[in-house]
Amino acid sequence: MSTTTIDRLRDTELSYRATLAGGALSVFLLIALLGLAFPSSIWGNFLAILTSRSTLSSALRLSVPITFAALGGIFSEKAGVVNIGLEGLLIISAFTAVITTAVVGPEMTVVGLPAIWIGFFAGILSSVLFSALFAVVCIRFKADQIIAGLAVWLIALGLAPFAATVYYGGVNTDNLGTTLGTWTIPVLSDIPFFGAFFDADPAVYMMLVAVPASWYVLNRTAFGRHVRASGENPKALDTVGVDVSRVRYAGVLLSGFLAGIGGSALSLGLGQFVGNNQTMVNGKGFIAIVAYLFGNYNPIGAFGASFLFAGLEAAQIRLQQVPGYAIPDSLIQTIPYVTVLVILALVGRTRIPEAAGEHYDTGDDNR
Amino acid sequence: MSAAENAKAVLRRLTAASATERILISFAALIMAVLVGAVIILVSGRITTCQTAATTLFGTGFCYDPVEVYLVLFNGALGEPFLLNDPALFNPDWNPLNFGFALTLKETTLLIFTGLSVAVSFRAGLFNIGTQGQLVLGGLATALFSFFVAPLLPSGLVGGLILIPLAVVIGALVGGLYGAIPGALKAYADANEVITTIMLNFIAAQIAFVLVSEFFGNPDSQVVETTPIPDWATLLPVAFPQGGDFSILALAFGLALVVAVWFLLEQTSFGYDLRTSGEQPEAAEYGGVDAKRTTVTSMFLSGALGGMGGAIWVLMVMGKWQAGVPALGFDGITVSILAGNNPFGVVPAALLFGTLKSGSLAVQFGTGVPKQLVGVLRGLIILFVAMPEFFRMLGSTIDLEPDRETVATDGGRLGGDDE
Amino acid sequence: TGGPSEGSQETTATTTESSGGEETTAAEQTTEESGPSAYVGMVYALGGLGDKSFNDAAKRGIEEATSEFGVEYDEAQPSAAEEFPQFQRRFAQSSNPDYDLVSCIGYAQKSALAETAPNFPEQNFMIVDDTVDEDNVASYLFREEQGSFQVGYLAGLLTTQEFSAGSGSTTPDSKNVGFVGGVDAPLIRKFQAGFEAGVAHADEEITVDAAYAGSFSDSAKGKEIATSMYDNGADIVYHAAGGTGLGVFQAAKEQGKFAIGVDSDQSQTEPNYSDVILASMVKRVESAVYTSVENVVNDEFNGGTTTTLGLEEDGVAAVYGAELGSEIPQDVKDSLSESREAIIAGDIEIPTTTE
Amino acid sequence: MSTAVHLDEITKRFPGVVANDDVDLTVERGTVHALLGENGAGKTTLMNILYGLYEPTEGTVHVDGEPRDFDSPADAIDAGIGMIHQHFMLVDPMTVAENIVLGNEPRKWFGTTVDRERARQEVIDLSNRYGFDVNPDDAIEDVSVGVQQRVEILKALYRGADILILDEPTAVLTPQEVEELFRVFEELTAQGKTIIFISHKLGEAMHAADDITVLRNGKNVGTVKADETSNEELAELMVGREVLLEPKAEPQEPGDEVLSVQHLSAKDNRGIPAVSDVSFDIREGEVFGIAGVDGNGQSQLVEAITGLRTPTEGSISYKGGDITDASRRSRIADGMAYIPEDRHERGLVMDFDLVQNGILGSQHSPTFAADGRINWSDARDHAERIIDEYDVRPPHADADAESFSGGNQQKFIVGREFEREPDLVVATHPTRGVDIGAMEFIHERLLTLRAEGKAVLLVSSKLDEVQGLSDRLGVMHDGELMDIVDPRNTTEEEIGLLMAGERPNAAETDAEPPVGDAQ
Ligand SMILES: Nc1ncnc2c1ncn2[C@@H]1O[C@H](COP(=O)(O)OP(=O)(O)OP(=O)(O)O)[C@@H](O)[C@H]1O
Ligand SMILES: Nc1ncnc2c1ncn2[C@@H]1O[C@H](COP(=O)(O)OP(=O)(O)OP(=O)(O)O)[C@@H](O)[C@H]1O
Ligand SMILES: [Mg+2]
Ligand SMILES: [Mg+2]
Repeated sequence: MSTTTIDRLRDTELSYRATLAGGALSVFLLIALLGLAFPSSIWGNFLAILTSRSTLSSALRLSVPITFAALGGIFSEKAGVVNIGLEGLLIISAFTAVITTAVVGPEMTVVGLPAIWIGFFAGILSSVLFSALFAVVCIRFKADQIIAGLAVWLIALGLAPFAATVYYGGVNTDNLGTTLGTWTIPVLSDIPFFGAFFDADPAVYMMLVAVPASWYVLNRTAFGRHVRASGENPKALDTVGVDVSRVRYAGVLLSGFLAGIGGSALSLGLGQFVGNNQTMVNGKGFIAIVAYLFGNYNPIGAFGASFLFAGLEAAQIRLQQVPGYAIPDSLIQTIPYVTVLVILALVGRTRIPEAAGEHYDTGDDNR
Repeated sequence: MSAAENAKAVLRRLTAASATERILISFAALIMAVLVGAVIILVSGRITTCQTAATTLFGTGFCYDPVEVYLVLFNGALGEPFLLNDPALFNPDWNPLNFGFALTLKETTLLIFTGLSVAVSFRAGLFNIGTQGQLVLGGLATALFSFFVAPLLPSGLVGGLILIPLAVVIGALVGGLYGAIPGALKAYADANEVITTIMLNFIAAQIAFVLVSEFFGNPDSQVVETTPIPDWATLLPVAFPQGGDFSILALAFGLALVVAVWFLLEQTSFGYDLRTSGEQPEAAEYGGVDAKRTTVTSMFLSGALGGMGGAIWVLMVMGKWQAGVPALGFDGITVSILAGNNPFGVVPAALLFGTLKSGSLAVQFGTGVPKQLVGVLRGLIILFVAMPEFFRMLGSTIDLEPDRETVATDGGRLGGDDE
Repeated sequence: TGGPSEGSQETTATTTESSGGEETTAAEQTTEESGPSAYVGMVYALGGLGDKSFNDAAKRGIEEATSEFGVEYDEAQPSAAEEFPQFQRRFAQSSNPDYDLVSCIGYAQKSALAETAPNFPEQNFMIVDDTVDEDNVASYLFREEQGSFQVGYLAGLLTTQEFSAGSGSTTPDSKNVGFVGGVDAPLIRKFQAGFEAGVAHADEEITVDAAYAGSFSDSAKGKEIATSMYDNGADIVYHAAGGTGLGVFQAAKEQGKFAIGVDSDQSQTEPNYSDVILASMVKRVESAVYTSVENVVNDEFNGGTTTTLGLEEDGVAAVYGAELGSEIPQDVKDSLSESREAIIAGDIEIPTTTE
Repeated sequence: MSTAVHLDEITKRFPGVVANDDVDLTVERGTVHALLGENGAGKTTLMNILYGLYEPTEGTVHVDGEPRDFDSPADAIDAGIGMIHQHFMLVDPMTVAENIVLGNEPRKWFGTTVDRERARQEVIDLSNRYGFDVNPDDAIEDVSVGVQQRVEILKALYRGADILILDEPTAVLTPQEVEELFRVFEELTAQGKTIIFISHKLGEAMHAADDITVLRNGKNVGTVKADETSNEELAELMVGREVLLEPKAEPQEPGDEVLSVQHLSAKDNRGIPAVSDVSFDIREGEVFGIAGVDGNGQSQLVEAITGLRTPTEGSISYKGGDITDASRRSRIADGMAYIPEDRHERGLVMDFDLVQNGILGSQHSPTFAADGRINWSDARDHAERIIDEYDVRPPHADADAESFSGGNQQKFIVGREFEREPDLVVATHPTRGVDIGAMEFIHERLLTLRAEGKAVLLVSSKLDEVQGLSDRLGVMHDGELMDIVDPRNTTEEEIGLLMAGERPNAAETDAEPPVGDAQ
């Protein structure tokens, strides 16, 4: 094959990203244009919402659980294990974080660590334990990954409200009366609009660190290469002497770790776990899957997609408050989903790691 | 090959036969889930507080007694045929046509529809998570259609005979069309159906909500719901108590559909096409199957079954459409998985989950154990069903493995892959 | 430290609160020699206990009745609308114990009860927030718009003046306040309409930012919505959103602004936020529950009637926050007393729907 | 000369199969050693044991005179062994350099980060040392099979391999690439490396190897010196009887035109032009062969003819009617049989049993499905007939396709397609991976069809096969039909040149751009 072939391939890859970025940008420009032209129309309101610092900080906050779950999903799936149970990991960590804080006592500190942070780490730990269970089931016992993932979700979905009911008598936990709070960086937080980046939940900062860090780990470290190889062609990895199971376990545990941060941040940002219906996680884990597929398994892309969903949600909340605005709220709430559908219909499939979802066997049953 | 060898080969193939194995594994999964569930019950019985211990093990008192919980669950689902704390054991007042049992059968009936819906798409290799959305919109279509057409028809039995089948067809059609959307997106835009169906579930819920709250709501109600359909146009309980919301007609219809779906999948050319594209799309195309069309058709079919589930929910249970549709579509996924995507398997699987669900209320009442326990059990069952390897390993330690004969090196293997 | 607490007989049979946990069927497990005066079945609204407003208020009602009349009760927390008829029916058909009253909390149970009640003509029911026209159902309605008017008036008076108390303060130059609704239903619109009228009564120029979370239990959404309102310059946000409202308090605390509670006196049910809760629009669900139980115990069950409770009957009221109430200027309180009289006298017309 | 590898009485049992039975093998340092044998003879298994992928049931592996016990390939690599598998073990989306250093990445910054610059440089140095031509920055999925193979060899060398094992390395190469590979062998042995390669091709083994070991039914049936043996001796050792080595199609008068392809162009799955302006026709009683290195558009051409791909330009007519836009299903119904190149992906549904696989393509035909309902008992009879006539082993119609060996799967497909009573048979690589016995059988059947007056389109990368069976032979390169030659009067070298894109008459091809790195 000639070099032009390669160029063309790069082109398709580029065009995917270009379509996404270009699409988003042109929609924004269109709104800006209409908004500037008719400042008193709905477009003017829309532009004001999109350019407000309040919307930005809201979008950052809302994207935290989605982004962390998506990052987790990337590590797991890149390593060859499709983790559809992210939703369950978010639920279990959100619940454990709150209940641990409550048991320790929200005002207590243990060896200098405020209870809420103990809860935060306990949430992560619970998610890691759940993902370890998932990993053993999938890797050791060769379970169908999709089904096992669904099971993880269902178990968490039952267990968290169950435990809350046992402990509190209702599916919701009591309010802790305290949250992770905000960290404000002096001076920087005074910048208009972008100051939102410097006056945010601790979890937002973690997210802003985790995204590039994940990218780095995947693309620049040996471990990242092994993860990618394990998801593309595990045999290739095995034959050069790297233990595929170890890499896969690591990938899945990492997904538990990251999703755990997202779950803990979600519930502790509120100081409460809500266990009604789909719980307070309410589909964020599934949206995370969409986000990383959308971002083509690139942590930065996944963050972009999560931020897009969160941004649409933040805008939606504000759009509702524009007086005299007739479109029903429920319809506005469909905007993020419809957007995803339209973009999917236009750009089609993302490339799934070749061996994702398959078991890997060294081929010898004597060992 | 000698006769003895032949017989051995047949035996070996039988033991490896996937159907038998599936059933065994499903049972084993159920037992494991029940055992793990018992542990969870015991542990939570230490966390909660109570006056008297429900059971005492190893000198420790527990607030909840797992054995009692399971007995109450089962007993409740059947409408209490047994008197658990009475030496008489049997409840003389028990009537098989009771409320608790009706509840079980109601859930079972609904799950048969959604289980079939999911099974059809899974067999076609399509991971349709969207039965829920198809059910929501199919149900809404049925409710609106019945409401608007009912005044045009004579009320009573005749009207019901005309209206109910039509309403079910409308539900199926709308569900089918809504299911065809992700099918078409998959076939013609190569969009991953897992994502699109998840998105479409959200969208369906919101659209239905808006339609009802803004345009077709019941003006007399605070709740987002349609105006009730006249009783003669709904599926009324025949023998079972009023309010149990179970109609034997709907169950019969569901069972007929099971046979129909089985026939379609296993006995017809279309079913062959569908299964082939599910197993191996490339091979299907090679065999002259129009993969794109089959994708759309299968999704339509799956959606239609989901839509019928919605129609039955409206006609049998609610008598109207109401926001906050229960997660029957998601439960259908678990039913289909437990059934191994086999139409006949859907019936016992639906019955099991129906029993769990209806028994859960009895558990909450009778023992104080939160009914969410059943959600945990459901997840555990699916988890164990997902790992047949676990049971094979258990089995091989107690030596259930068939002893294999040694064949010549080019003799191939028997009995399918052992994955 | 859970588990059974055998031998500790000092805990009375009906005490359902103990160290950190609740035993939902305590009543059933211990039958005292004398026997209770009545059995009551409670079917709560979606959202469940722990919302610190609506359902918890109903629970307070039955607990009061318990200690007053020695009744016993069992409770059910449905997690979906389809469970309403199932729980109602379970209570109604139970013979062990035989329930003397089934309390259905919340308007969402109306249609289920309309089906259940005629099937059990011997069973007494009561419903809160809607009416069911059956002889064995006592219905209780509230004039939420009146109480909401009062807190709206309070918000309108305070937002334009310099006021700071507890952890919050107003910004007198911005002329807007907020309203967060749970689900967009006519009942909640009634709260909004009353609130808006009250605000306008204080100052026509103040705008009310209003938004709905789509759920009574999505406190994360509640927090986001309230935060956006505070960011937009609102300094007082009133919620009629059950558990979702917890997020509103959270936002108020983080932003150093005020919130107004609903259903219960939330400065007491949510002591963590008593430094930002100016007042609450209490809706005495507890008295509806209590009264109906009292009627049953006294053999005066008022089936087939509808009781409407407004400001006059003290069924709704604006109560000042336990911590902040004392700091609210006297002239504001006087204005509220005046408006209360005027409403009772019928001098102020309050709309029940938003236009 | 010292002994590099000595396998001592190796036995390997799988559940139900003895893959290696008491095999002894000795390989001298600095030599090239060929392993021959039919499908399933145990060649791959034996080498997997040497490479530490499998543990022998019995027996010992000696490397450089020392007994070794490998727990994993990592141990074998440490002992200086490298293996290039039949199916390449490369990660497609990664670059050449990334693949070569995989698992042994050079690191910087306290081991946290892959030193990509150093990795690149090491790869360049290594390939220069052995005269390989690879670009470290190309993605594997973008380079030709020949390059991929070189990457595999470099991968082994990068890990310090002294002993290289290659499993069927020539199966997918052009004659020129094969020559190139053997030149590399010489280069490597000159530097003291030892090479073991597996092959099905007798000529190659005699040409490139110093010693040849033949396995049959898991046993070593003899080791011979390459320059002291003959094709016939080797063939007999392999099969245990005499075999017809070269298929020969006796000339025969063709009848009416069955298929006509005119100016056909098509794109591949990525939308890149793969077939450009191809024209030819096939008549009754004629075998039209297409030779060419894999990936030069044969697959897309065949898919366009069989209805699996829409051509971008040109037309196809079949039995006098235009079928350019006809569906796959209608072509099947119209008597077009097709042996696909990929039996695992297309030819069989692996999780279906043979009864179900037997009607693949006929599921709508009135023979098996009247009124849309499938008659399963007819289908069973049909499958059993194929099993019987085409000697599919073991003869279990109820067993899943997956459980049969590659050769038996192929026989079943061939049987199914031939039993359609076709007017045109499109056969792509019909004997790929199939052992000599089965190969002979399939060739015979093809010639029988030809004698019956059917038209046959035969695509194969095996030159001797297409040359021996075809009446006319088209050679494809880079999507173009270079020429149509008379296979009986053209030498292998001439065809090889055409396959490499060189027309004998240079004046005509000047306009052709240089072929890039496809070779
Ligand atoms: N992992 C395995 N488990 C069970 N049996 C196996 C396994 N691998 C190979 N076999 C069996 O061992 C025998 C030898 O297989 P092997 O792959 O070594 O043959 P081969 O000589 O390489 O054949 P080919 O020419 O087709 O590559 C075959 O009968 C095969 O069925
Ligand atoms: N796990 C296994 N158990 C038993 N036999 C196996 C196993 N894996 C592979 N085989 C057998 O090994 C042989 C070679 O398998 P492979 O997957 O290499 O097929 P192939 O390369 O398509 O076949 P062929 O080498 O005949 O072209 C086949 O006979 C197959 O049945
Ligand atoms: Mg081999
Ligand atoms: Mg092979």
